Amino acid sequence: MSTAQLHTQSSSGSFASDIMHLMGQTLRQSWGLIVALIALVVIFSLTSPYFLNIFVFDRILTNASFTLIMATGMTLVIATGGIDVSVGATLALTSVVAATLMSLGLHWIPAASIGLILGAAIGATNGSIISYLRLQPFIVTLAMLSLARGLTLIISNGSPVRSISDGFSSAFKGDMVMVIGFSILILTMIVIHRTRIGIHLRGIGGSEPTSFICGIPVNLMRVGVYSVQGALAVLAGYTLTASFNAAEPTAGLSTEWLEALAAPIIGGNTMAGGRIRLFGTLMGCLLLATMRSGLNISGVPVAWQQIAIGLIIVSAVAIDVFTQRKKRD
Amino acid sequence: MLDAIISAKNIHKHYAGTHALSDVDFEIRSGEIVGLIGENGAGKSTLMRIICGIEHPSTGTLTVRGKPTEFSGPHAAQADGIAMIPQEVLLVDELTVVENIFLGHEISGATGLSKAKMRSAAQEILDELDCTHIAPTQLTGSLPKGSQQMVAIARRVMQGGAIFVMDEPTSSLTGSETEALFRLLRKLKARGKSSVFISHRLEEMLEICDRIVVLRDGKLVGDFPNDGLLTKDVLVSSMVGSDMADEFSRKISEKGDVILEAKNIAVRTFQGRKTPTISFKARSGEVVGITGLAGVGKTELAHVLSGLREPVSGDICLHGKVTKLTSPVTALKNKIGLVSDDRRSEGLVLGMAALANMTFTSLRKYLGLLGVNRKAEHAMGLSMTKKLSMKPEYLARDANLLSGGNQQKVVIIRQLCSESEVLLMDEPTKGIDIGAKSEVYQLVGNLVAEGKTAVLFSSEPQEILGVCDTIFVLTDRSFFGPYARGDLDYAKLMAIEFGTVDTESMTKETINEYQ
Amino acid sequence: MNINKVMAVLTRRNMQLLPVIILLAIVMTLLTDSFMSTQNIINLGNRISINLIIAAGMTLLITSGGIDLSVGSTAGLSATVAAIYFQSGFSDIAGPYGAILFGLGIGAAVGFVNGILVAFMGLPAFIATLGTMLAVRGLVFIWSGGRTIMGFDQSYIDTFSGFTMGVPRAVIAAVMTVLVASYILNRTVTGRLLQGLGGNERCLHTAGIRITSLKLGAYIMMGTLAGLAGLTLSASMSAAEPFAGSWFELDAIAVVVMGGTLLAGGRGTLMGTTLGAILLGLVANSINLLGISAYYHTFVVGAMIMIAIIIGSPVISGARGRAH
Amino acid sequence: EDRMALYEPFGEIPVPSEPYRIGVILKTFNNDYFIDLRNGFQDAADRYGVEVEFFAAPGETDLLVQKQLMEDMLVRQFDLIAINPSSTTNLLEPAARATEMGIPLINVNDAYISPEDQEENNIEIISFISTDWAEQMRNHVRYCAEKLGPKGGKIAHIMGFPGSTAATLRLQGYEEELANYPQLESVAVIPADWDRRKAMDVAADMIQAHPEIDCLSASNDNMALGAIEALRNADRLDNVIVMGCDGIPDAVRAIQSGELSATVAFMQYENGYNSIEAAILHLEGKGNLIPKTLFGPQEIWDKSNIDDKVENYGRYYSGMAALNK
Ligand SMILES: Nc1ncnc2c1ncn2[C@@H]1O[C@H](COP(=O)(O)OP(=O)(O)OP(=O)(O)O)[C@@H](O)[C@H]1O
Ligand SMILES: Nc1ncnc2c1ncn2[C@@H]1O[C@H](COP(=O)(O)OP(=O)(O)OP(=O)(O)O)[C@@H](O)[C@H]1O
Ligand SMILES: [Mg+2]
Ligand SMILES: [Mg+2]
Repeated sequence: MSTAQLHTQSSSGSFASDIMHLMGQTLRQSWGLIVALIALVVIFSLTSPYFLNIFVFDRILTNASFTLIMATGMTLVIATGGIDVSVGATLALTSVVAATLMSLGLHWIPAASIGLILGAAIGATNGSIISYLRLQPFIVTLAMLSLARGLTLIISNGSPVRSISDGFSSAFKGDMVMVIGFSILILTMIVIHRTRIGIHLRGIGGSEPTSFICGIPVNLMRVGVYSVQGALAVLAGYTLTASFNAAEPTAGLSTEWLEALAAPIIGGNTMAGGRIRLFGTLMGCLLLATMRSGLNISGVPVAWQQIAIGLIIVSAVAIDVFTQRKKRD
Repeated sequence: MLDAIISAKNIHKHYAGTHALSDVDFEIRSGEIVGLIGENGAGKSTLMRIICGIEHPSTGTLTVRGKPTEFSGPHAAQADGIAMIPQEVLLVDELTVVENIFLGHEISGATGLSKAKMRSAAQEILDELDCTHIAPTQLTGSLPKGSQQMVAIARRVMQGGAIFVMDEPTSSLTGSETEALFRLLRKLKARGKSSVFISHRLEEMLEICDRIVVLRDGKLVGDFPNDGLLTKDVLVSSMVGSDMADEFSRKISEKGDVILEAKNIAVRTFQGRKTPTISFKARSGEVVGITGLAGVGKTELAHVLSGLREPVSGDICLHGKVTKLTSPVTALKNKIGLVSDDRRSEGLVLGMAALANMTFTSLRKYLGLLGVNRKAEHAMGLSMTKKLSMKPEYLARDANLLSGGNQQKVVIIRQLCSESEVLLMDEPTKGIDIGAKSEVYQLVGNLVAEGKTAVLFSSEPQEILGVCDTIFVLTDRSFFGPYARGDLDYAKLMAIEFGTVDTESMTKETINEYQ
Repeated sequence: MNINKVMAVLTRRNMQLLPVIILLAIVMTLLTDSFMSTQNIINLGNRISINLIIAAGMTLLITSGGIDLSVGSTAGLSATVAAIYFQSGFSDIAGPYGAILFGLGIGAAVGFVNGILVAFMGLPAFIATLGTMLAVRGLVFIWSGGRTIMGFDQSYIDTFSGFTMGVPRAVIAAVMTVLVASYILNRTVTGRLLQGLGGNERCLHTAGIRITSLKLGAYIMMGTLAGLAGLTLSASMSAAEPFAGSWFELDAIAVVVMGGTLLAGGRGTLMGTTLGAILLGLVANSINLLGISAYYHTFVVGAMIMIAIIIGSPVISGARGRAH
Repeated sequence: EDRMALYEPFGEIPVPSEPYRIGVILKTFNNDYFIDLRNGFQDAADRYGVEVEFFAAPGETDLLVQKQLMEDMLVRQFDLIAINPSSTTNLLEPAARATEMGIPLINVNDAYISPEDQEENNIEIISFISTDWAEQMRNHVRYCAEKLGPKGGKIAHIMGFPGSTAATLRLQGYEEELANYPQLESVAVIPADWDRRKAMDVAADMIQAHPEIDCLSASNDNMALGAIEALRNADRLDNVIVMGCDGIPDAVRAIQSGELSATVAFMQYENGYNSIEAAILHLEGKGNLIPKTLFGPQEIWDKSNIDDKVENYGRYYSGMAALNK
């Protein structure tokens, strides 16, 4: 590419052309996943007469949106080269706290806000310990998982906390999951592409010393990202609480956070950091949700489902790895 | 006399086990270019890191524009207009060139980031540095090291300030890139800005610097105004503490059989261009030099010969037999070893001790009854460090805590002590001080005298002309050679590299000689 | 002085947990009568050993830049396979050794699959082994039919859960594993290369090291050890539960990282891992002995891990080092 | 083949007018208790000629996965769905949706969707066919009190996964009943997450901390069997009473060999079987015959009656038939 060409391109570089450029890039990066998703839909439509159904697609979108809420945050966390395994526990703790406050007669808005602040505080604690004490994210958030899980049991005494107010329910129930999930995704996309935050996060994940030398407040950014992740876990928890009509102390134990972690990676974000592919994360969530529903509807027994999900996760990533590799060669 | 913008007094710096700096006084005045030289590990980078707020001195004071100052971190120094381009290029590989250039200093408009504005500004500064081949939207990690260095320089300039500290920027730059950099330094100087410039190439220092400061073993041993009378010899003896004989001297030995032969090999350069076909023979007892401008494909050729990538066409013959080198594993099996030009990402395991880095390919030699015999391993390390004038305590230190030059020595030592017959060395003396350089050449000479072969890939004409028995020149259009030692001089070599000689006749001459 | 020497040892990276362990042990000895009893020590040893067998392998694997999330499922699978072996009456032919062979073999097979995915296909280890974790768990369900299988021969049970010279066999197995792993890591060419692999894969590749087989070997080793852990577990319970071994991976990784091994690879310490496993076992034992109320268990375990890693953090222990 | 009456709450069941399709969502398939439940469904379905399909989440704590599972099943047009919820709340939403779609629901075992919840969420549940969980641990305490006599003794409880319905309700029953027996002192309650190995470690610690312990109440058989291993290692098998719950084959075998003192069997097979019968009654328009709540019997099985029980029930409980020989 010659300099002249570059200049014409950049002088016409407006917001709109940025978006076009972004979409082109996204398609190039994720076509493997798109193909995989279409293939899944086709296969399930053939294996079950019940699959092609508005209700099913609605469910898939809702389920994907649920995972998306936390997976969006996780995308940012792993972009910095970190990981947060405490999200499931944060989700349960904050839901139980908010529900307990509601059961004590507090209006749902302050109750939910307190839970949200608590979640962000848990995230901030994670981020601070990781940053300022230079500890590994995995082990810090693992310890946090135990702490939060323990607190949840202590507060709830092991039983679901009921008395969820109607206001709370309608704010987080049903289609609101989709609204919340996609708003968070789009908001994050805008922030990542239109502000310096995205570049700084990728900078930290790509090379922390470089970012430090360039004057990026590395530690502060990290605290911020983990706080956002904490707050998002809370929102995910609220949607779960609203749909259960109770705060379950055992919510978020395994599949919920594992999928929130798997989705970004399926979507081409790397654990090593330095990359943010939010569209990929969305594709990861959709793939997982489609797979689960499709297998359920096709009547595949749970043991075979486990095997199938394992295989599909591996193949989705394999396709991604191979398409990326081919491009590089 | 000009005012000192920053002056450091009685600076000491201790690390666990080392005294990196002791009692150093150093100042930078406005509008001057200060040169800083010294052997590897003398403390140059450490001193600069302290001046730029990246590290704190153990004791000593910094005064900035007359005010005693203690920098809390690099951003504090940056706020005072002082920042550096570190020795090991610090860029984020996963970010694009623009993003790297503006990292931490992004421009925002009403609707968020002004990407177009940044792109054109980046393009401008790259143009100013003569880097038209770098596209601002390219991923930085995909750029060659030299271009990365230029991006780092562009970033530094873009961020502005009063003092530009550059730690060995030219060790990965080519002639023309260096010239572009010097033009920039002069321009900055004309604007009243100051620079600190570190390099092991003393000619460069004499060309660009107003004043040259010498460090030895953490102490300041000389401060010479560059008044036109200053010579390289004065600098060398101040640096090393004694005079030095010819730096390129090595044992010259009898040539034996052809060990390695490249037959009509073409490789693809990282820019996607195909090189002309390359054919050469390397005999035992011979040091073959392959030179050419940056980006012509020397590194890729070295990669092909060491099995790291496949050639577009052509064959490799070992001992007269066509051999397919499918991976570095087969290369190692065929006793071919490579000293990579990228020590940080390909040459070293940074988190591992220097000794372990030296021995991991030859560890089998030290196997005893109870596994690896650490004593024997250590003894080998000691003997090699002695030969390359490294301190013995470096052996136990993690590679990333060594000074840049010493890291490079570790990479070379690994190849020297593995049993390779063919030693491919891609820019092996990058960042090594002048004394160690001559030691490396001598060691290579000794190895070759034992019947081995060395192929030196280098864009440094002096090195190629001084060290090699046989020289080939790779250009965009053709592969020239062989030239015996003495056939070429600097002027002729340049003429070939830049294509200003009658290449028709040269090519014919080459082919005739070759057959 | 001697004191300084001791302090130097205690603040070393792989020893950072020792003070915490000693402190906890002293407190427990003072607070309870039963802590220092032989039986409790044996219990502790048994409890720690299964985790330690996996964690020792995980130390090597993480040092080499890998990770294996499927170890828990694999342990369950090997237990199930051994149980099926006895149920189908093969023990008449080959005795308990056949079961051991099958158990370890199936572990190695899972490790092989992981190794292929990671080393040859280049998938990220985290996601590849997450996939096998799910798939293997599914296999366990199918093969066990979801039920606990009993009927192990006594000879099999004795092989793993008897005593040799007063020491429980499980402990012996764990100690042997740690010693062998430590030997491999510190004294063999392979160990050196594993460290290099975790530090800079590209450097080893350039230098002509066969990194694919190195990685493959590491995963097979991990799978085999997971198999061994599964066998030990099933023998100690005289039963194979389909859900046995779930979350073993998290415990093992926690222990490895608590011990000071870098999750990013390049540097590992089996001493640290061993101390980590001891600490985790000790904490669980302590809260049980102290009779801390059921709902506080999880919280206390989390708090103890958090305190241990914070005390061992480079910032805090480094500050201590500087003061000297 | 005729059914041997273990427990026939409904009397004569009409022949189904069509081969109904019934969906069953269980918590999980990962232990014998759920397999017995499943077999009950399957046998009844085979006998009456209806179709059943089974679904389950991978683990007991996969609340969300089970909810999604049920939502997906709703599109498959079952005539009736039997649910065995992981928690009291996780299936409320899809259950409401099922009612809206006109799919009748039966709640089998484990968590219970209470009448208040049904009303609040517009859920119609034909019947809750289950057992009284709290009562099971009451049985433990009573059995223990009886065996120890008036001088009483020390008892400890190994709890299931904290937060799961069964674990919580059983702990509740244990604590409530203890209040009636001042001579019994509860020295420890420690969770072992339904896991045999964890229970072994927990029990080992319990007998270390309280060597004078007389009685161990485990929230299920799996954990009781783990506790037995710990007692065996400590040579305390003979003088500690260990009680489990569920009546799985391993437990029966352990009772026969004298290692396990007792288990509370609560006829999970019957619960499955009765659910199919209730389903047929409902679908044939005889819903009025079905009570809103149907708690099956529970029995204490110990050395004194175990052989009879095996002979009577062996063929219904998976794995128990083998015990007869
Ligand atoms: N973080 C550290 N810990 C311990 N020692 C260090 C550390 N950083 C530097 N050193 C040591 O301090 C000394 C000075 O190193 P420095 O990098 O300043 O040398 P240099 O003059 O820049 O050498 P070169 O020309 O090779 O770049 C060396 O002995 C080096 O090993
Ligand atoms: N596809 C690529 N992606 C990234 N870097 C590459 C790629 N191909 C080559 N390089 C690097 O680019 C640099 C220049 O390569 P090339 O062989 O074209 O130049 P050279 O003749 O070796 O010049 P130099 O003197 O700069 O080393 C080398 O360091 C090489 O490793
Ligand atoms: Mg330096
Ligand atoms: Mg090169």
